[in-house]
Amino acid sequence: MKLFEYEAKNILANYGIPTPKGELATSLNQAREIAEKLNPPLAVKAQVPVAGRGKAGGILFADSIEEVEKAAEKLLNMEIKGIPVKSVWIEEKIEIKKELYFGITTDRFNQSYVAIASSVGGMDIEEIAEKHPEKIIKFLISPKTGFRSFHARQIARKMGYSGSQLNEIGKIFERLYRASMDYDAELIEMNPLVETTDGKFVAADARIIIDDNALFRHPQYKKRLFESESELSPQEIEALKNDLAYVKLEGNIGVIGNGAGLVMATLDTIQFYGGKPANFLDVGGGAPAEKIATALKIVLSDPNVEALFINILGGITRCDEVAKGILEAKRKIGVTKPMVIRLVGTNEEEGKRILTEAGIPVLESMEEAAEKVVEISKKGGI
Amino acid sequence: MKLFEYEAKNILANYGIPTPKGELATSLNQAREIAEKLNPPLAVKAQVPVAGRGKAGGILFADSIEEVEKAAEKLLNMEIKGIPVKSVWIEEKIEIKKELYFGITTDRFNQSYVAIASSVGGMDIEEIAEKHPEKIIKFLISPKTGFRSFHARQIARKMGYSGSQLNEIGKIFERLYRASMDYDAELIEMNPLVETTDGKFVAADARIIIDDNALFRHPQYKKRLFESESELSPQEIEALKNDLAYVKLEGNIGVIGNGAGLVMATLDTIQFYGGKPANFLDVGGGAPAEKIATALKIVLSDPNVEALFINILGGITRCDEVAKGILEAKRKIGVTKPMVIRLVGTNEEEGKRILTEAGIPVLESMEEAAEKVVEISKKGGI
Amino acid sequence: MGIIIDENTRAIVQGITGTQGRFHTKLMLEYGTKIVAGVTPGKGGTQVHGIPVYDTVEEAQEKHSANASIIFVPAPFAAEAALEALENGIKTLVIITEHIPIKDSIEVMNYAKQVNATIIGPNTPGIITPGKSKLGIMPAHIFKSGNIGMVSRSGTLTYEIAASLTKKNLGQSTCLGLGGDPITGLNFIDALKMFENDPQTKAVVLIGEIGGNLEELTAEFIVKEKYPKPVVAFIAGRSAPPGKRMGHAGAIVMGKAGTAESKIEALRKAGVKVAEKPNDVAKLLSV
Amino acid sequence: MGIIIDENTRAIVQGITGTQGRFHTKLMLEYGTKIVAGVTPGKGGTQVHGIPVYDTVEEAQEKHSANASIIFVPAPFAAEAALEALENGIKTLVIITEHIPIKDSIEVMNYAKQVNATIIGPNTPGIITPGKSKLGIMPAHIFKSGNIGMVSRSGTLTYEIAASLTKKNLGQSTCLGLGGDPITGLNFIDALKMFENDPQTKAVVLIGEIGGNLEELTAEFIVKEKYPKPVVAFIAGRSAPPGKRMGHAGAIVMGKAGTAESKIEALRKAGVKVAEKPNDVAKLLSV
Repeated sequence: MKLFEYEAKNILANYGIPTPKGELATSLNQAREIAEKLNPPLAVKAQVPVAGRGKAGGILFADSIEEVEKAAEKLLNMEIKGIPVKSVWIEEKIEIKKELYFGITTDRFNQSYVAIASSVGGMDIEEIAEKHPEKIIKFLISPKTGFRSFHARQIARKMGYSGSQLNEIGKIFERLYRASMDYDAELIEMNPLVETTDGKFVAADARIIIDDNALFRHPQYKKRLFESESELSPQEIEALKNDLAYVKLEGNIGVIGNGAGLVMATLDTIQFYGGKPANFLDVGGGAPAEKIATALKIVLSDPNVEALFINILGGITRCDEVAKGILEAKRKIGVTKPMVIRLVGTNEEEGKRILTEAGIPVLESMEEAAEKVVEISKKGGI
Repeated sequence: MKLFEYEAKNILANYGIPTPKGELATSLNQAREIAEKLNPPLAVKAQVPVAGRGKAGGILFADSIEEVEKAAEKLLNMEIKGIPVKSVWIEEKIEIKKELYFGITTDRFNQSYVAIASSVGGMDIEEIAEKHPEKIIKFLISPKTGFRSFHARQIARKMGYSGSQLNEIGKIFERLYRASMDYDAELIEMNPLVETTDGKFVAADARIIIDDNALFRHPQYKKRLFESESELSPQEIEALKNDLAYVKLEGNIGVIGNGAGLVMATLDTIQFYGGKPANFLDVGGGAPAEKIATALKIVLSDPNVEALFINILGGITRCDEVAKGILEAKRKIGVTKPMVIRLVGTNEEEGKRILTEAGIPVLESMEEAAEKVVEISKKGGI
Repeated sequence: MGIIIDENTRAIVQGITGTQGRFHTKLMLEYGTKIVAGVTPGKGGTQVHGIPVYDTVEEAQEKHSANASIIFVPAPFAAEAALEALENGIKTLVIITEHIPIKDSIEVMNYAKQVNATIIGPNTPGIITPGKSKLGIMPAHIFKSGNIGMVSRSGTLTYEIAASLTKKNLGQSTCLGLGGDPITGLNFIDALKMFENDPQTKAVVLIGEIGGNLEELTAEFIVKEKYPKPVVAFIAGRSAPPGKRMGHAGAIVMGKAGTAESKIEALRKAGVKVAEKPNDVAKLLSV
Repeated sequence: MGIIIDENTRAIVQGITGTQGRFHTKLMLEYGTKIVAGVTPGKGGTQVHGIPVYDTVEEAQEKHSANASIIFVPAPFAAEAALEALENGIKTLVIITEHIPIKDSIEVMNYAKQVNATIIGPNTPGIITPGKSKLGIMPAHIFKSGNIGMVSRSGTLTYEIAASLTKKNLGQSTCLGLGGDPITGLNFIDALKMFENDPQTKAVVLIGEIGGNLEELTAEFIVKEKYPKPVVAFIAGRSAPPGKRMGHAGAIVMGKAGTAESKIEALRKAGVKVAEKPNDVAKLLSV
């Protein structure tokens, strides 16, 4: 779950990491009041949980209260990557001597957290990483000791710092790690972390993504998970609420399957035969009938869908439950689009019996089924 | 630093450990108000930071508001082991089926924390431990994993619990461990931990001693360290404030030395020669002149002192600083009692020179010096 | 032979009293897996399908000396369950549970390394050595003993491919799912090394998917170690739109890795045959 | 010979720029100890008594490859300093700092066990192998090379006894202080084992004090292992009033141990000669 910049900055500030002085505004009035308290020049930054905001014009600068109002008005009426801006963060501009980068994320291969640092930060950090990998410091964090103050200083030294600057930036790294652990962050980063003209360090921008699987330990965020995901389509929100993995795509074949890999392979196979999937929907393992019915409802609520492909290979998922779910959906929402169903695995016989008795044919081969649904979709779903 | 029972119970409650419903009263009015809110029978418990309060009559029981008032009045006018009772904790009595014990402390030899549990708890737990060691479960906590929920359940099983009781008491153990780590407890214990007649568990009494060396991480307690140590003599408080280790004894020879072992051996040697030490005072390592002067002031403020023995063997402590401190004390407070000074080690020559020039003789042998000071003390300090 | 589990595997089931634990214990018993005990805190003294249930792994071990465990415990408690098994001497763990917090998984994997234990999962369908033992939730009838080793990042896609191999009479030595959670125990390279040392295994099927850089690292390994057995791969996600990467840090850690193209290219360069569709795997094995 | 440190010991000083670090670096250099570098975060690039100072142990190690460290870092940061040294390959640590929180010390000792490092202290005067090397704050002139091993829980009391031995021409192989903090690295038993293997050491002096049960456990060890070298002990605190014990748990862990009587009795039963006064140790050694 992505936190907003203002949330991330407030967390960093609570851990003693210097951040620019600033406040959040959701209205022009508030923006003015905040601007009166701060020293210009100010930055006005759209609060949206997506990256690339700067390049999309979501950050404006202002030298006066009037300019702040103008900037806030502009941003609060703006959409960034389809997401309406509901609040702006107004903060004092900092005198930048140098832009640095520091972040912590997971390293799957090494089964640990990894700290990434660079003495060249800012918007183009990925590009730098690619062209000048020697400028990037990767520090694997041993789960035995965690990330300690001396690790932070080792990194600071490799970034070229010494003396009191080494201690100061080291403290910032260490505190960021503590915030990262306490908040179960799967990503935490300061980009840029700014070295100011007077040699201090300030986290000019901050980003935190909380591990969704750990949200049960952070009820304050879990609560607003659905509220804040304003970038999601109605189908995606509905899926999220029902613990289904749904991604909208551009085609006309609705797809439901169990297991991300199988669903992906289903999309690949549809594409192989020249068809276009309308979505990715993984019901996960062991879905009961109701969940299958909900999945059908979500997929069919997309008006582009002209045919449906249900591809189930039951392991922990039981074919009889899937069959019951399909019938339930038919009964409740009245499925009118053609369906191609492929059903094998746990309780396969019972599942097939239920569907066959209800007059719904069932296939056994995924390729055959994919070919068939593509054919139907090309005829416009008839 | 010992916490009061009410502080310990509030901490436990914050960690979700069941404790009897109760509140703290410092006056009769308060006691009445609290009694009105609670369901009798009630227990009224003197809040003093010493063990053995129960046997000293510091716990009374009451069946009515009037009895609570009477009990509070009695306790608030009482001293326990020389400490005036300034507050009482009033709580609902619990229906005891069985008294258990659970605590966590350090195991020096194994360099780890150790959990101690017994299905026979209460006031005589030490006696039980001695006579029936098989009733005591000692569980070494591995620093690699800490104390986990399954360790708690392993202990619960060995205490004879199963089913939902095993889970419930296991949770209590685990939570106590978390409290213990978060508060840097060198001892945390529930004695008794009560199994109630309806099969639940309640921490009927709780004790927490915070590691003094970790108080810098717990400023809320560090602040009131001096205020609350009401059991200490004025000399002991003064010593604590000046980071000196002082223990008052019954004799007439004031002792100052550096290093606990050396000071103890000094006391032993004084006793060996038939003298009686008035105190233990360790100035610690590397004491500067002012600290030595303060030490002298503290020792001399005890009216029983008739002679002084300063025994310094300088390592990290510098003899010249000690000499300067002695002169400073002489100048400022005017030392009139006879002093025997033994001074060897780091910067010994300079120290001796300073004292000798000021007309104060210095000895080199501890035994000789001890013999001499005992002799002086027996003449009544003349 | 086969790898990790065989007829000598004696397993406990942690979380045996839950719906999934109970259901799959039955299926595993039916398959012939030696399930010797179950553990669910608070349910000690009961039985599930005739298998005794204990409150702690410690007690189960005192009485049954198992050498493996399969974990169905809910995510918030699964890491504790894994640590409990490891601390009580169990060296093979299959963690079925999905959605375990990253921080918890990292702790488990680190502890497992220290005690030289093998962890499959979390969020895995498990492992099966056909005809000998199954510690997992896969439908058993689609597998058949033979000499193809299978290792996969995906659950159901593995069944898809295993079934198609079985249909063409290409039996399997051992099939295992690495697990779909962000942090898992075994990876492709570990599995390839084990299959290399297994005389029964003549070829390996590797089933990857988009995201992460495990497939690319595996391709590097195959080249560097001159991996001696034939490897056939399928990578799911060719049709996926470019994924969202996890911040700058994620992008830096991954570099260009992560897309199906990147993985397929790396594997092909390493001499691995990569199938276009799941069903094509069998064909490529037969060549 | 002697134990733990000798002329091949190459040490860094952590916290070299503080008053104590600076002062004792000078004394150690004068004694002939090979101090190769100092570390104080933020003071890298400076020098102390001609010794280069670095910001991190990592950098000091890159340039000087030390094999020991002596730590003068203030208590809140001392455990971090110890971990830094251990992680950078240093296997002998002398922690002079006193009052380190118990929780921190436990972590350090656990890590040291994992990497097979030797820790002396915290709150120790250090260690000296007379004539060869000194990593500590003890006044050097009271020691003299010879064949008595000394191990002590007390700082200044060690000097007292060492000086009296030296005066009677009883030189020392190595003298070390275990440290006065609640949790320390080496204990009496570890030291006795090392002295047993040191051909230079002919007899051992053990200086204990009231509190804890280390002396009692050591007595058990001497009996059980039939310790082959003569041991003479002094226990401080005979005149101490009965101490306050740490709660019920402390009492249970300790049993009856902890008083001077308990310790003296246990040691005497184990065949150890126990001195009445510090000065009597020399006499008992000469017998």
